[in-house]
Amino acid sequence: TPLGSASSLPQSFLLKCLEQVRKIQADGAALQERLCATHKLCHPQELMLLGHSLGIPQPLLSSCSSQALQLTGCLSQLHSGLLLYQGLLQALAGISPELAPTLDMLQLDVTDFATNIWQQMEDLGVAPAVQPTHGPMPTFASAFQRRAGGVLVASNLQRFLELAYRGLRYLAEP
Amino acid sequence: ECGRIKVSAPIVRLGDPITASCIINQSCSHLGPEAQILWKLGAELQPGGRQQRLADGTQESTITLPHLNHSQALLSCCLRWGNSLQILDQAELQAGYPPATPHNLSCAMNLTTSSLICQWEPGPDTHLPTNFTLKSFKSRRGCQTQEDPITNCVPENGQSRCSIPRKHLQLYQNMSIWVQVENALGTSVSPQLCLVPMDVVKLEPPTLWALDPKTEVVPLQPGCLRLRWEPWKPGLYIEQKCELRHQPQLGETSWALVGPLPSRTLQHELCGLLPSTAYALQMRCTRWPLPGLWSNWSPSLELTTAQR
Amino acid sequence: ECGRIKVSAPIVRLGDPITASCIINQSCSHLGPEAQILWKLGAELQPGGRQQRLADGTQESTITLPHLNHSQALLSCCLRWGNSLQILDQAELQAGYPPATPHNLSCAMNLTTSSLICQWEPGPDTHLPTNFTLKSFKSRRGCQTQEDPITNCVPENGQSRCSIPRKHLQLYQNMSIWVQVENALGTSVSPQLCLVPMDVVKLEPPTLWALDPKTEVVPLQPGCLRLRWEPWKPGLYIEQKCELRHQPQLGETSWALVGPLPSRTLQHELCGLLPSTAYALQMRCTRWPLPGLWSNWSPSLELTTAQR
Repeated sequence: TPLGSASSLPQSFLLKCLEQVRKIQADGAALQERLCATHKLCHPQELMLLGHSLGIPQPLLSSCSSQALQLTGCLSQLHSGLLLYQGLLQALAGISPELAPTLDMLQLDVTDFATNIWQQMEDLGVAPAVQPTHGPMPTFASAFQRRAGGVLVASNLQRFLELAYRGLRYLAEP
Repeated sequence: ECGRIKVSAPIVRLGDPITASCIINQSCSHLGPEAQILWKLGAELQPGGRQQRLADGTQESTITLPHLNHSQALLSCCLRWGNSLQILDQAELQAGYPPATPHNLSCAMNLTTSSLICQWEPGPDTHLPTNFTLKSFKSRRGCQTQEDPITNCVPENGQSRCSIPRKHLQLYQNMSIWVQVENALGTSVSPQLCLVPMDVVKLEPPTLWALDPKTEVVPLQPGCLRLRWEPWKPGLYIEQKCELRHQPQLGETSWALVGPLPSRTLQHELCGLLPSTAYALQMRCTRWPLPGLWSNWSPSLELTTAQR
Repeated sequence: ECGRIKVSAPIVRLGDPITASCIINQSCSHLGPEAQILWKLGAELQPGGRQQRLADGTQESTITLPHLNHSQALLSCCLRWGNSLQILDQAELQAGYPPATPHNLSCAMNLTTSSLICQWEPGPDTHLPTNFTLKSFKSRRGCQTQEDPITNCVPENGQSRCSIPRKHLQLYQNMSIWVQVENALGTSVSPQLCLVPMDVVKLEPPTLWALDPKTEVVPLQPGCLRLRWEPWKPGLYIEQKCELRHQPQLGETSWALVGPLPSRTLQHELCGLLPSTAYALQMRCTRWPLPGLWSNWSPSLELTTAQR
């Protein structure tokens, strides 16, 4: 398969990544809509204080920004970020029966995307020997905290994906 | 944890008061000493929160909502932070009524499914998750003594009927049956029914046929008609009596009743009717002389009486 | 036990021979020394039973049926007793064929159910209880290496299709899929498919709309018509190309194809058609440039071209 332009990434890999980002964004939006409809938690801004106290980590994507675009660094940050969100979504399990299917779909798609990135890093020979893990996760002690956490994680994930999308687009440009 | 709501009771009677307290601990960073705790019910701010600083430095606000008139509502404990209102905890409040006593409990033994089907009037909506259970036990004389209990019958999603399968029934023994209703605000039970399943057997109606005029040996008298009927197959082993009703197809006329009749006859002649007039005929049967419930009326058979 | 049948094999290939023996022990009371053992296949007596007295005094008869041509048959070991034929034991014989190799295995990723739906041709009826199982494993490069196996997919009651749920899939990774078939006479496997679920995604067709003539700023040229379309919602995140086909509603005419077209447009003008003629328009889309399966054609949209 033809290589991506300024990168040694196959074009089909980049197209698949862009598609997966769009799919996860759609899943994330579905989760946000249901949290708002079912539990009236619609605005992440009104949950910032709670977010600070829960200590919800946010991954870096500095190597994917246009100013400092660095292929290996971008893939590695993208992979670690996706692992972090995989962990956060797992910590939200038991969010509520109505939301469980939406959360499961989001988690499956994030896991799929992380696997693709990892395998591409292996194919490029830039994957570390041992696959990293996502580190300690916040504990969501009540149903409310899982729902509020869901709003915050989904909103952070959308911003993370937006940055990832731009980075991948730079890499995909002919 | 930043903030924690405690409510006097998560479920109260509709219109009753409800008291809640919210404790904000110091670890909820960036908080000035006099952080003001605010309450929201749904999207509306609720005045009347009484706030105090506790010995351990935490802040506690208590609020009493005089009348909770929503069957479901979200109570939020908030803090003003910069120019935003931060939600720190939410409690799902529910209000409704304890279960009313179910009434008009009635049962019929269904021979098609070989099950005892009971139904009842559930009473007004309680606005709360409410569980109905059909309970019963086998008994000897007139349900005074309880012998072996029968497995509870749980209706399918919110229906007011339940079907006790054959394997839990002794068809010719007394059993006591009642409905138990339960929700967070209480329990109630219906009056007990004491019955013998077969004594409430409800048959399907018999099938009516006109007789083939060609095979008629004796010509019909004016104002007469002939028909035959057969009982419902699965009820063949049950001795029955039946009733026939007929009505001329002439505008507003009422049914005339003929009975008791045997559950099967190869030929029955009905006379004394208006000549050359179309009649609608229906029949129903019941277990007899042993007790039973009347079947529904059969679909109509249309026959025309002989001319003058 | 009075009599006991033993068969060489309870299930054989249709038309193959089958041998059975029946041993009658002495305890089978009132028996004269020379009790004659008789065989029946279904209701027909079968000649050819070879009977002998064993050392322990029991009688044994052996019979070979040269060709078992029934997929199911009852073999009875009987004794003449007075003027009746007494059945002492029965064996259920079955005959059929080993499973043929399933063929035409094909799969499509269904975004509505988020599952991979595979179907196949089962091959001729084996006349025997036969189990189909859709087996698969995840793999990296072109399905050469097997990585983690995927839970078997067992089709619902005899269907030749199975649906692998999302949680067992990695949508962008290779997986190897095949059908395994098993019955008492053997096992067979279909050729293996190697695919990436998303590369066999099958979208639902787009939705076509006529444009409201009132809002038309620029009048339509003769022989032209305007429409718009929108892709199927769940496939919005997938880059697609589409094709349009149109056909005048005049007796036997074939479709004309227009494409490739973008998956969404607010207004598309189609010209070069017969003026003031009713046309049927249909559209389909596929994932593109990444691989995918074409959707079915959409339902027809009927439009009439502008007059001269």
